[in-house]
Amino acid sequence: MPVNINIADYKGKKVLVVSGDIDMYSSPVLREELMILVRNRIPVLFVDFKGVSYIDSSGIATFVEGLKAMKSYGGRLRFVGIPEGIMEIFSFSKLDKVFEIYRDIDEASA
Amino acid sequence: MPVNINIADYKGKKVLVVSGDIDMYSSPVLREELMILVRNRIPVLFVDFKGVSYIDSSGIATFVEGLKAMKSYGGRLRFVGIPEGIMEIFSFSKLDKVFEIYRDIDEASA
Amino acid sequence: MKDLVKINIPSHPKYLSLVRDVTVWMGRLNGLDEGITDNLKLAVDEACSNVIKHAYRGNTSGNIVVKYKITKKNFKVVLEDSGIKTDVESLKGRSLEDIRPGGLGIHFIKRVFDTFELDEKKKTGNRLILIKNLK
Amino acid sequence: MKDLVKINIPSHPKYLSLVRDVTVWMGRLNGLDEGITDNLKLAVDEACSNVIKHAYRGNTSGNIVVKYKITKKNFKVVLEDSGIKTDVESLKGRSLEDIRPGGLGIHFIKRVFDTFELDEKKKTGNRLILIKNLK
Ligand SMILES: Nc1ncnc2c1ncn2[C@@H]1O[C@H](COP(=O)(O)OP(=O)(O)O)[C@@H](O)[C@H]1O
Ligand SMILES: Nc1ncnc2c1ncn2[C@@H]1O[C@H](COP(=O)(O)OP(=O)(O)O)[C@@H](O)[C@H]1O
Repeated sequence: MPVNINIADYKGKKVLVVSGDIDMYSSPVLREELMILVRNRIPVLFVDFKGVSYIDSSGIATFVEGLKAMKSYGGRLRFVGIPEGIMEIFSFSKLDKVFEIYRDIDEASA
Repeated sequence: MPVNINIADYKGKKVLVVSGDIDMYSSPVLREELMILVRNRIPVLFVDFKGVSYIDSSGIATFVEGLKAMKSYGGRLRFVGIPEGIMEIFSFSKLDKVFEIYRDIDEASA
Repeated sequence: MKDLVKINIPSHPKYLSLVRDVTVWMGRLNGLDEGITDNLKLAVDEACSNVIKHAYRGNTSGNIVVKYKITKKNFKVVLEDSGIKTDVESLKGRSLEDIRPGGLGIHFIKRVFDTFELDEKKKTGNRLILIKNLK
Repeated sequence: MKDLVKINIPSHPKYLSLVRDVTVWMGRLNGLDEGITDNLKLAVDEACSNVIKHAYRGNTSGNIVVKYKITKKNFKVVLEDSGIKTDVESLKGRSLEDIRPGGLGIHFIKRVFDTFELDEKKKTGNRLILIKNLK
Protein backbone atom coordinates (compact mmCIF):
# COMPACT_ATOMS: atom_id res chain seq x y z
CA MET A 1 0.00 0.00 0.00
CA PRO A 2 1.40 3.42 -0.94
CA VAL A 3 2.22 5.61 2.04
CA ASN A 4 -0.02 8.52 2.98
CA ILE A 5 1.02 11.25 5.40
CA ASN A 6 -1.25 13.94 6.82
CA ILE A 7 -0.95 16.48 9.57
CA ALA A 8 -4.09 16.65 11.67
CA ASP A 9 -5.24 18.54 14.74
CA TYR A 10 -6.84 16.62 17.60
CA LYS A 11 -8.08 18.74 20.52
CA GLY A 12 -5.36 21.27 19.80
CA LYS A 13 -2.64 18.63 19.46
CA LYS A 14 -0.58 18.13 16.30
CA VAL A 15 -0.81 14.62 14.91
CA LEU A 16 1.19 13.13 12.07
CA VAL A 17 -1.23 10.58 10.62
CA VAL A 18 0.67 7.93 8.67
CA SER A 19 -0.84 5.08 6.69
CA GLY A 20 0.36 2.44 4.25
CA ASP A 21 3.79 0.85 3.92
CA ILE A 22 6.81 2.71 5.32
CA ASP A 23 9.85 1.37 3.51
CA MET A 24 13.04 2.61 1.88
CA TYR A 25 10.95 4.11 -0.93
CA SER A 26 8.48 6.02 1.21
CA SER A 27 10.54 6.87 4.31
CA PRO A 28 12.24 9.90 2.65
CA VAL A 29 8.75 11.41 2.27
CA LEU A 30 8.03 10.71 5.93
CA ARG A 31 11.41 12.14 6.93
CA GLU A 32 10.71 15.37 5.08
CA GLU A 33 7.34 15.91 6.81
CA LEU A 34 8.80 15.05 10.19
CA MET A 35 11.81 17.32 9.78
CA ILE A 36 9.67 20.34 8.83
CA LEU A 37 7.88 19.97 12.17
CA VAL A 38 11.14 19.42 14.02
CA ARG A 39 12.77 22.48 12.44
CA ASN A 40 9.82 24.50 13.74
CA ARG A 41 10.59 23.08 17.17
CA ILE A 42 7.22 21.50 17.66
CA PRO A 43 6.97 20.87 21.42
CA VAL A 44 4.78 17.73 21.30
CA LEU A 45 4.17 15.63 18.22
CA PHE A 46 1.85 12.65 18.08
CA VAL A 47 2.29 10.04 15.38
CA ASP A 48 -0.83 8.03 14.61
CA PHE A 49 0.17 4.54 13.41
CA LYS A 50 -3.35 3.10 13.10
CA GLY A 51 -3.16 2.91 9.30
CA VAL A 52 0.45 1.72 9.05
CA SER A 53 0.53 -1.65 7.32
CA TYR A 54 4.31 -2.12 7.28
CA ILE A 55 7.50 -0.58 8.60
CA ASP A 56 11.08 -1.55 7.85
CA SER A 57 14.42 -0.44 9.29
CA SER A 58 14.51 2.72 7.17
CA GLY A 59 11.18 3.81 8.64
CA ILE A 60 12.40 3.07 12.14
CA ALA A 61 15.63 4.96 11.45
CA THR A 62 13.57 7.97 10.38
CA PHE A 63 11.71 8.01 13.69
CA VAL A 64 14.89 7.49 15.71
CA GLU A 65 16.39 10.46 13.90
CA GLY A 66 13.26 12.54 14.59
CA LEU A 67 13.32 11.59 18.25
CA LYS A 68 16.98 12.56 18.64
CA ALA A 69 16.34 15.90 16.94
CA MET A 70 13.32 16.63 19.16
CA LYS A 71 15.16 15.63 22.34
CA SER A 72 17.85 18.21 21.51
CA TYR A 73 15.37 21.01 22.23
CA GLY A 74 13.26 19.20 24.82
CA GLY A 75 10.42 18.22 22.44
CA ARG A 76 8.30 15.07 22.93
CA LEU A 77 7.54 12.48 20.26
CA ARG A 78 4.58 10.25 21.09
CA PHE A 79 3.30 7.23 19.20
CA VAL A 80 -0.35 6.15 19.29
CA GLY A 81 -2.47 3.44 17.68
CA ILE A 82 0.41 1.08 16.87
CA PRO A 83 -0.97 -2.13 15.30
CA GLU A 84 0.15 -5.41 16.86
CA GLY A 85 2.44 -6.46 14.01
CA ILE A 86 4.26 -3.12 14.05
CA MET A 87 4.51 -3.15 17.86
CA GLU A 88 6.21 -6.52 17.63
CA ILE A 89 8.93 -4.95 15.45
CA PHE A 90 9.43 -2.08 17.91
CA SER A 91 9.71 -4.54 20.80
CA PHE A 92 12.20 -6.75 18.97
CA SER A 93 14.30 -3.65 18.22
CA LYS A 94 14.09 -2.62 21.90
CA LEU A 95 12.60 0.67 20.76
CA ASP A 96 9.41 0.18 22.76
CA LYS A 97 11.51 1.48 25.66
CA VAL A 98 12.90 4.41 23.71
CA PHE A 99 9.72 5.84 22.21
CA GLU A 100 6.76 7.08 24.26
CA ILE A 101 3.99 4.72 23.26
CA TYR A 102 0.29 5.13 24.14
CA ARG A 103 -2.91 3.46 23.11
CA ASP A 104 -4.44 6.71 21.87
CA ILE A 105 -4.08 10.47 22.20
CA ASP A 106 -6.51 10.68 25.10
CA GLU A 107 -4.51 8.14 27.08
CA ALA A 108 -1.29 10.05 26.30
CA SER A 109 -2.85 13.28 27.54
CA ALA A 110 -4.42 11.88 30.70
CA MET B 1 -7.81 -15.20 -3.69
CA PRO B 2 -8.19 -18.96 -3.41
CA VAL B 3 -11.46 -20.29 -4.76
CA ASN B 4 -14.21 -21.43 -2.43
CA ILE B 5 -17.20 -23.48 -3.57
CA ASN B 6 -20.28 -24.27 -1.51
CA ILE B 7 -23.68 -25.72 -2.25
CA ALA B 8 -26.45 -23.82 -0.52
CA ASP B 9 -30.22 -23.98 -0.35
CA TYR B 10 -32.20 -20.79 -0.87
CA LYS B 11 -35.98 -21.12 -0.49
CA GLY B 12 -35.75 -24.70 -1.70
CA LYS B 13 -33.48 -23.83 -4.62
CA LYS B 14 -30.00 -25.28 -5.09
CA VAL B 15 -27.29 -22.65 -5.31
CA LEU B 16 -23.63 -23.14 -6.15
CA VAL B 17 -21.95 -20.33 -4.25
CA VAL B 18 -18.55 -19.57 -5.74
CA SER B 19 -16.01 -17.08 -4.44
CA GLY B 20 -12.40 -16.15 -5.16
CA ASP B 21 -10.41 -16.47 -8.38
CA ILE B 22 -11.58 -18.98 -10.98
CA ASP B 23 -8.56 -19.80 -13.12
CA MET B 24 -6.85 -22.78 -14.72
CA TYR B 25 -5.76 -23.92 -11.25
CA SER B 26 -9.15 -23.75 -9.57
CA SER B 27 -11.56 -24.49 -12.43
CA PRO B 28 -11.06 -28.29 -12.22
CA VAL B 29 -12.42 -28.10 -8.65
CA LEU B 30 -15.39 -26.09 -9.89
CA ARG B 31 -15.92 -28.51 -12.76
CA GLU B 32 -16.03 -31.45 -10.38
CA GLU B 33 -18.69 -29.86 -8.14
CA LEU B 34 -20.73 -28.78 -11.16
CA MET B 35 -20.59 -32.18 -12.83
CA ILE B 36 -21.75 -34.02 -9.71
CA LEU B 37 -24.93 -31.90 -9.80
CA VAL B 38 -25.29 -32.38 -13.54
CA ARG B 39 -24.89 -36.14 -13.30
CA ASN B 40 -27.75 -36.09 -10.79
CA ARG B 41 -29.78 -34.24 -13.42
CA ILE B 42 -30.44 -31.23 -11.26
CA PRO B 43 -33.39 -29.46 -12.94
CA VAL B 44 -32.49 -25.87 -11.98
CA LEU B 45 -29.11 -24.76 -10.69
CA PHE B 46 -28.29 -21.24 -9.56
CA VAL B 47 -24.70 -20.07 -9.50
CA ASP B 48 -24.04 -17.18 -7.14
CA PHE B 49 -21.15 -15.09 -8.48
CA LYS B 50 -21.21 -12.36 -5.81
CA GLY B 51 -17.88 -13.38 -4.31
CA VAL B 52 -16.11 -14.14 -7.59
CA SER B 53 -13.07 -11.88 -7.90
CA TYR B 54 -11.74 -13.21 -11.20
CA ILE B 55 -12.64 -15.57 -14.02
CA ASP B 56 -10.54 -16.61 -16.99
CA SER B 57 -11.32 -18.63 -20.11
CA SER B 58 -10.93 -21.95 -18.30
CA GLY B 59 -13.63 -20.91 -15.83
CA ILE B 60 -15.89 -19.80 -18.65
CA ALA B 61 -15.24 -23.07 -20.51
CA THR B 62 -16.30 -24.96 -17.38
CA PHE B 63 -19.65 -23.17 -17.29
CA VAL B 64 -20.20 -23.57 -21.05
CA GLU B 65 -19.61 -27.28 -20.59
CA GLY B 66 -22.01 -27.38 -17.64
CA LEU B 67 -24.67 -25.52 -19.61
CA LYS B 68 -24.39 -27.88 -22.58
CA ALA B 69 -24.67 -30.89 -20.30
CA MET B 70 -27.75 -29.47 -18.53
CA LYS B 71 -29.43 -28.54 -21.79
CA SER B 72 -29.14 -32.15 -22.94
CA TYR B 73 -31.73 -33.16 -20.33
CA GLY B 74 -33.70 -29.91 -20.22
CA GLY B 75 -32.05 -28.50 -17.07
CA ARG B 76 -31.62 -24.76 -16.45
CA LEU B 77 -28.41 -23.04 -15.39
CA ARG B 78 -28.96 -19.58 -13.94
CA PHE B 79 -26.35 -17.03 -12.91
CA VAL B 80 -26.97 -14.44 -10.20
CA GLY B 81 -25.00 -11.65 -8.52
CA ILE B 82 -22.40 -11.26 -11.26
CA PRO B 83 -20.00 -8.42 -10.35
CA GLU B 84 -19.51 -5.70 -12.96
CA GLY B 85 -15.96 -6.70 -13.94
CA ILE B 86 -17.02 -10.33 -14.48
CA MET B 87 -20.14 -9.28 -16.41
CA GLU B 88 -17.92 -7.31 -18.75
CA ILE B 89 -16.02 -10.50 -19.60
CA PHE B 90 -19.26 -12.41 -20.27
CA SER B 91 -20.48 -9.60 -22.54
CA PHE B 92 -17.22 -9.43 -24.47
CA SER B 93 -17.41 -13.21 -24.99
CA LYS B 94 -21.04 -12.87 -26.14
CA LEU B 95 -22.00 -15.28 -23.39
CA ASP B 96 -24.38 -12.82 -21.74
CA LYS B 97 -26.82 -14.01 -24.43
CA VAL B 98 -26.11 -17.68 -23.86
CA PHE B 99 -26.41 -17.89 -20.09
CA GLU B 100 -29.56 -16.96 -18.15
CA ILE B 101 -28.43 -14.02 -16.05
CA TYR B 102 -30.42 -12.42 -13.20
CA ARG B 103 -29.71 -9.86 -10.54
CA ASP B 104 -30.60 -12.28 -7.75
CA ILE B 105 -32.49 -15.49 -7.09
CA ASP B 106 -35.73 -13.70 -6.27
CA GLU B 107 -35.64 -11.90 -9.61
CA ALA B 108 -34.95 -15.19 -11.38
CA SER B 109 -37.90 -16.83 -9.66
CA ALA B 110 -40.38 -13.99 -10.19
CA MET C 1 17.18 -2.73 -20.11
CA LYS C 2 16.22 -0.22 -17.44
CA ASP C 3 12.94 -0.70 -15.58
CA LEU C 4 12.74 -4.31 -16.63
CA VAL C 5 11.03 -6.70 -14.29
CA LYS C 6 11.26 -10.40 -15.00
CA ILE C 7 9.70 -13.36 -13.28
CA ASN C 8 10.38 -17.07 -13.75
CA ILE C 9 7.79 -19.60 -12.68
CA PRO C 10 7.30 -23.34 -13.09
CA SER C 11 4.70 -24.26 -15.74
CA HIS C 12 2.16 -25.14 -13.06
CA PRO C 13 -1.27 -23.46 -12.86
CA LYS C 14 -0.78 -22.70 -9.17
CA TYR C 15 1.67 -19.94 -10.15
CA LEU C 16 -0.85 -18.12 -12.37
CA SER C 17 -2.15 -16.05 -9.48
CA LEU C 18 1.40 -14.85 -8.80
CA VAL C 19 1.71 -13.71 -12.43
CA ARG C 20 -1.63 -11.91 -12.08
CA ASP C 21 -0.43 -10.14 -8.93
CA VAL C 22 2.80 -9.05 -10.60
CA THR C 23 0.93 -7.84 -13.68
CA VAL C 24 -1.47 -5.77 -11.58
CA TRP C 25 1.47 -4.40 -9.61
CA MET C 26 3.21 -3.33 -12.85
CA GLY C 27 0.03 -1.70 -14.12
CA ARG C 28 -0.43 0.27 -10.92
CA LEU C 29 3.22 1.30 -10.67
CA ASN C 30 2.87 2.76 -14.12
CA GLY C 31 -0.36 4.56 -13.33
CA LEU C 32 -2.58 2.62 -15.74
CA ASP C 33 -6.23 2.81 -14.93
CA GLU C 34 -7.89 -0.08 -13.19
CA GLY C 35 -9.95 -1.24 -16.18
CA ILE C 36 -6.88 -1.58 -18.38
CA THR C 37 -4.90 -3.20 -15.59
CA ASP C 38 -7.68 -5.79 -15.16
CA ASN C 39 -7.61 -6.56 -18.87
CA LEU C 40 -3.80 -6.90 -18.82
CA LYS C 41 -4.08 -9.24 -15.83
CA LEU C 42 -6.49 -11.51 -17.70
CA ALA C 43 -4.47 -11.39 -20.92
CA VAL C 44 -1.13 -12.31 -19.33
CA ASP C 45 -2.82 -15.08 -17.35
CA GLU C 46 -4.33 -16.47 -20.58
CA ALA C 47 -0.98 -16.32 -22.35
CA CYS C 48 0.66 -18.27 -19.49
CA SER C 49 -2.22 -20.77 -19.37
CA ASN C 50 -1.71 -21.38 -23.08
CA VAL C 51 1.99 -22.05 -22.56
CA ILE C 52 1.12 -24.64 -19.89
CA LYS C 53 -1.65 -26.25 -21.97
CA HIS C 54 -0.17 -26.11 -25.44
CA ALA C 55 3.61 -25.56 -25.36
CA TYR C 56 4.13 -27.86 -22.34
CA ARG C 57 1.05 -30.08 -22.96
CA GLY C 58 0.19 -29.87 -19.28
CA ASN C 59 3.66 -30.87 -18.09
CA THR C 60 4.10 -28.82 -14.93
CA SER C 61 7.87 -29.13 -14.64
CA GLY C 62 8.69 -26.69 -17.43
CA ASN C 63 9.69 -23.08 -16.96
CA ILE C 64 7.98 -19.85 -18.01
CA VAL C 65 9.67 -16.46 -18.09
CA VAL C 66 7.51 -13.35 -18.08
CA LYS C 67 9.30 -10.05 -18.78
CA TYR C 68 7.73 -6.64 -18.30
CA LYS C 69 9.20 -3.63 -20.03
CA ILE C 70 7.20 -0.47 -19.56
CA THR C 71 7.96 2.88 -21.13
CA LYS C 72 5.85 5.99 -21.60
CA LYS C 73 4.91 4.68 -25.02
CA ASN C 74 4.06 1.08 -24.31
CA PHE C 75 3.44 -1.75 -21.90
CA LYS C 76 5.35 -4.71 -23.24
CA VAL C 77 5.18 -8.26 -21.93
CA VAL C 78 7.38 -11.03 -23.32
CA LEU C 79 6.72 -14.69 -22.51
CA GLU C 80 9.38 -17.32 -23.05
CA ASP C 81 9.14 -21.06 -22.68
CA SER C 82 11.17 -24.15 -23.59
CA GLY C 83 8.17 -26.14 -24.74
CA ILE C 84 7.07 -27.52 -28.09
CA LYS C 85 7.34 -25.03 -30.94
CA THR C 86 4.05 -23.29 -31.59
CA ASP C 87 2.51 -23.52 -35.03
CA VAL C 88 1.67 -19.91 -35.84
CA GLU C 89 -1.23 -21.08 -37.98
CA SER C 90 -2.91 -22.68 -34.95
CA LEU C 91 -2.80 -19.46 -32.93
CA LYS C 92 -6.39 -18.54 -33.52
CA GLY C 93 -9.35 -18.09 -31.21
CA ARG C 94 -12.70 -19.61 -32.14
CA SER C 95 -15.44 -17.46 -33.61
CA LEU C 96 -17.25 -15.75 -30.76
CA GLU C 97 -20.54 -16.89 -32.31
CA ASP C 98 -19.56 -20.55 -32.14
CA ILE C 99 -20.41 -21.20 -28.49
CA ARG C 100 -18.34 -24.08 -27.11
CA PRO C 101 -15.85 -24.60 -24.29
CA GLY C 102 -12.40 -23.11 -25.01
CA GLY C 103 -11.07 -20.83 -27.69
CA LEU C 104 -11.44 -17.54 -25.79
CA GLY C 105 -7.90 -17.01 -24.49
CA ILE C 106 -6.50 -15.39 -27.61
CA HIS C 107 -9.53 -13.10 -27.82
CA PHE C 108 -8.82 -11.89 -24.29
CA ILE C 109 -5.17 -11.32 -25.16
CA LYS C 110 -5.85 -9.45 -28.40
CA ARG C 111 -8.57 -7.35 -26.79
CA VAL C 112 -6.02 -5.40 -24.76
CA PHE C 113 -2.69 -5.93 -26.52
CA ASP C 114 -2.13 -4.15 -29.84
CA THR C 115 0.74 -6.45 -30.82
CA PHE C 116 0.54 -10.24 -30.50
CA GLU C 117 3.58 -11.71 -32.15
CA LEU C 118 5.48 -14.97 -31.98
CA ASP C 119 9.21 -14.32 -32.34
CA GLU C 120 10.24 -16.58 -35.23
CA LYS C 121 13.92 -16.03 -34.48
CA LYS C 122 13.84 -18.06 -31.28
CA LYS C 123 15.55 -21.39 -31.96
CA THR C 124 14.04 -23.65 -29.31
CA GLY C 125 10.90 -23.04 -27.33
CA ASN C 126 8.78 -19.96 -27.88
CA ARG C 127 8.89 -16.23 -27.34
CA LEU C 128 5.55 -14.41 -27.45
CA ILE C 129 5.69 -10.62 -27.65
CA LEU C 130 2.70 -8.64 -26.39
CA ILE C 131 2.61 -4.86 -26.65
CA LYS C 132 -0.05 -2.47 -25.53
CA ASN C 133 0.43 1.03 -26.89
CA LEU C 134 -0.06 3.72 -24.30
CA LYS C 135 -1.29 7.02 -25.64
CA MET D 1 15.30 -26.75 -10.00
CA LYS D 2 11.64 -27.58 -9.64
CA ASP D 3 9.36 -25.16 -7.85
CA LEU D 4 11.83 -22.35 -8.29
CA VAL D 5 10.45 -18.87 -8.58
CA LYS D 6 12.82 -16.10 -9.55
CA ILE D 7 12.25 -12.39 -9.88
CA ASN D 8 14.55 -9.73 -11.36
CA ILE D 9 14.05 -6.11 -10.41
CA PRO D 10 15.99 -2.88 -10.93
CA SER D 11 17.89 -1.71 -7.83
CA HIS D 12 15.30 0.96 -7.16
CA PRO D 13 13.38 1.19 -3.85
CA LYS D 14 10.07 1.44 -5.70
CA TYR D 15 10.34 -2.28 -6.50
CA LEU D 16 10.66 -3.32 -2.85
CA SER D 17 6.91 -3.60 -2.43
CA LEU D 18 6.81 -6.03 -5.36
CA VAL D 19 9.43 -8.21 -3.66
CA ARG D 20 7.37 -8.08 -0.47
CA ASP D 21 4.25 -9.18 -2.34
CA VAL D 22 6.09 -12.07 -4.01
CA THR D 23 7.60 -13.15 -0.68
CA VAL D 24 4.19 -13.15 1.01
CA TRP D 25 2.74 -15.05 -1.93
CA MET D 26 5.46 -17.72 -1.63
CA GLY D 27 4.90 -18.01 2.12
CA ARG D 28 1.16 -18.49 1.66
CA LEU D 29 1.54 -20.94 -1.23
CA ASN D 30 3.69 -23.05 1.05
CA GLY D 31 1.27 -22.84 3.95
CA LEU D 32 3.56 -20.93 6.34
CA ASP D 33 1.74 -19.17 9.10
CA GLU D 34 1.12 -15.48 8.85
CA GLY D 35 3.56 -14.45 11.57
CA ILE D 36 6.46 -16.24 9.88
CA THR D 37 5.42 -14.94 6.48
CA ASP D 38 5.45 -11.38 7.84
CA ASN D 39 8.94 -11.88 9.21
CA LEU D 40 10.13 -13.31 5.89
CA LYS D 41 8.61 -10.34 4.08
CA LEU D 42 10.52 -7.89 6.27
CA ALA D 43 13.76 -9.88 6.05
CA VAL D 44 13.80 -10.16 2.26
CA ASP D 45 12.91 -6.47 1.96
CA GLU D 46 15.83 -5.57 4.26
CA ALA D 47 18.21 -7.76 2.26
CA CYS D 48 17.16 -6.01 -0.98
CA SER D 49 17.38 -2.57 0.66
CA ASN D 50 20.93 -3.41 1.71
CA VAL D 51 21.85 -4.37 -1.84
CA ILE D 52 20.53 -1.01 -3.08
CA LYS D 53 22.23 0.99 -0.30
CA HIS D 54 25.51 -0.84 0.05
CA ALA D 55 26.28 -3.00 -3.00
CA TYR D 56 24.93 -0.42 -5.50
CA ARG D 57 25.57 2.65 -3.28
CA GLY D 58 22.13 3.97 -4.14
CA ASN D 59 22.59 3.58 -7.89
CA THR D 60 19.11 2.61 -9.07
CA SER D 61 20.08 1.24 -12.48
CA GLY D 62 21.56 -2.00 -11.18
CA ASN D 63 19.81 -5.34 -11.14
CA ILE D 64 18.73 -7.58 -8.26
CA VAL D 65 17.73 -11.21 -8.64
CA VAL D 66 15.69 -12.84 -5.90
CA LYS D 67 15.28 -16.63 -6.10
CA TYR D 68 12.88 -18.63 -3.97
CA LYS D 69 13.38 -22.34 -3.53
CA ILE D 70 10.97 -23.93 -1.14
CA THR D 71 10.97 -27.55 -0.08
CA LYS D 72 9.35 -29.32 2.85
CA LYS D 73 12.58 -28.83 4.77
CA ASN D 74 13.39 -25.22 4.10
CA PHE D 75 12.46 -21.85 2.70
CA LYS D 76 15.50 -20.63 0.80
CA VAL D 77 15.95 -17.19 -0.70
CA VAL D 78 19.00 -16.28 -2.75
CA LEU D 79 19.80 -12.67 -3.67
CA GLU D 80 22.22 -11.85 -6.45
CA ASP D 81 23.56 -8.48 -7.52
CA SER D 82 26.30 -7.11 -9.75
CA GLY D 83 27.31 -4.39 -7.30
CA ILE D 84 30.46 -3.74 -5.28
CA LYS D 85 31.80 -6.80 -3.48
CA THR D 86 30.62 -6.96 0.09
CA ASP D 87 33.19 -7.08 2.83
CA VAL D 88 31.99 -9.97 5.00
CA GLU D 89 33.49 -8.29 8.04
CA SER D 90 31.19 -5.29 7.63
CA LEU D 91 28.06 -7.44 7.58
CA LYS D 92 27.09 -6.73 11.15
CA GLY D 93 24.09 -5.07 12.74
CA ARG D 94 24.61 -2.55 15.53
CA SER D 95 24.11 -3.54 19.14
CA LEU D 96 20.39 -3.32 19.90
CA GLU D 97 21.27 -1.32 23.02
CA ASP D 98 23.08 1.37 21.03
CA ILE D 99 20.06 3.38 19.92
CA ARG D 100 20.79 5.26 16.69
CA PRO D 101 19.36 5.40 13.17
CA GLY D 102 20.28 2.38 11.04
CA GLY D 103 21.88 -0.96 11.82
CA LEU D 104 18.69 -2.97 12.26
CA GLY D 105 18.36 -4.66 8.85
CA ILE D 106 20.65 -7.59 9.54
CA HIS D 107 18.92 -8.20 12.88
CA PHE D 108 15.59 -8.47 11.07
CA ILE D 109 17.10 -10.88 8.56
CA LYS D 110 18.79 -13.10 11.15
CA ARG D 111 15.71 -13.14 13.33
CA VAL D 112 13.83 -15.33 10.86
CA PHE D 113 16.51 -16.94 8.68
CA ASP D 114 18.66 -19.67 10.23
CA THR D 115 21.35 -19.35 7.57
CA PHE D 116 22.74 -15.98 6.46
CA GLU D 117 25.68 -16.62 4.19
CA LEU D 118 27.57 -14.71 1.54
CA ASP D 119 28.64 -17.07 -1.23
CA GLU D 120 32.40 -16.49 -1.51
CA LYS D 121 32.57 -18.40 -4.78
CA LYS D 122 30.76 -15.68 -6.74
CA LYS D 123 33.37 -13.90 -8.89
CA THR D 124 31.72 -10.51 -9.46
CA GLY D 125 28.87 -9.02 -7.51
CA ASN D 126 27.33 -10.81 -4.57
CA ARG D 127 25.21 -13.81 -3.75
CA LEU D 128 23.51 -13.86 -0.37
CA ILE D 129 21.99 -17.16 0.73
CA LEU D 130 19.18 -17.08 3.27
CA ILE D 131 17.64 -20.28 4.58
CA LYS D 132 14.84 -20.75 7.06
CA ASN D 133 14.53 -24.31 8.30
CA LEU D 134 10.98 -25.55 8.37
CA LYS D 135 10.14 -28.10 11.04
N1 LIG E 1 1.37 -20.85 -26.32
C1 LIG E 1 0.79 -21.60 -27.29
N2 LIG E 1 1.49 -22.60 -27.88
C2 LIG E 1 0.92 -23.35 -28.84
N3 LIG E 1 -0.33 -23.17 -29.30
C3 LIG E 1 -1.07 -22.20 -28.77
C4 LIG E 1 -0.56 -21.36 -27.75
N4 LIG E 1 -1.52 -20.47 -27.43
C5 LIG E 1 -2.58 -20.76 -28.19
N5 LIG E 1 -2.33 -21.80 -29.03
C6 LIG E 1 -3.26 -22.35 -30.04
O1 LIG E 1 -4.29 -21.38 -30.24
C7 LIG E 1 -5.57 -21.98 -30.01
C8 LIG E 1 -6.53 -20.96 -29.43
O2 LIG E 1 -6.06 -20.53 -28.14
P1 LIG E 1 -7.08 -19.93 -27.10
O3 LIG E 1 -7.86 -18.86 -27.75
O4 LIG E 1 -6.30 -19.53 -25.90
O5 LIG E 1 -8.08 -21.10 -26.74
P2 LIG E 1 -7.85 -22.53 -26.08
O6 LIG E 1 -6.49 -22.53 -25.45
O7 LIG E 1 -8.96 -22.62 -25.09
O8 LIG E 1 -7.98 -23.51 -27.19
C9 LIG E 1 -5.29 -23.14 -29.09
O9 LIG E 1 -6.27 -24.14 -29.16
C10 LIG E 1 -3.93 -23.61 -29.59
O10 LIG E 1 -4.06 -24.44 -30.72
N1 LIG F 1 24.28 -6.18 0.70
C1 LIG F 1 25.27 -5.58 1.39
N2 LIG F 1 26.41 -5.23 0.77
C2 LIG F 1 27.40 -4.63 1.47
N3 LIG F 1 27.36 -4.34 2.78
C3 LIG F 1 26.26 -4.67 3.44
C4 LIG F 1 25.16 -5.30 2.80
N4 LIG F 1 24.20 -5.50 3.72
C5 LIG F 1 24.69 -5.01 4.88
N5 LIG F 1 25.92 -4.51 4.73
C6 LIG F 1 26.78 -3.94 5.80
O1 LIG F 1 26.23 -4.33 7.07
C7 LIG F 1 25.93 -3.18 7.88
C8 LIG F 1 24.69 -3.44 8.71
O2 LIG F 1 23.56 -3.60 7.88
P1 LIG F 1 22.10 -3.34 8.43
O3 LIG F 1 21.94 -4.09 9.72
O4 LIG F 1 21.13 -3.67 7.37
O5 LIG F 1 22.06 -1.78 8.78
P2 LIG F 1 22.21 -0.49 7.84
O6 LIG F 1 22.09 -0.92 6.43
O7 LIG F 1 21.10 0.37 8.32
O8 LIG F 1 23.57 0.05 8.19
C9 LIG F 1 25.75 -2.07 6.86
O9 LIG F 1 26.00 -0.80 7.45
C10 LIG F 1 26.79 -2.43 5.81
O10 LIG F 1 28.08 -2.01 6.17
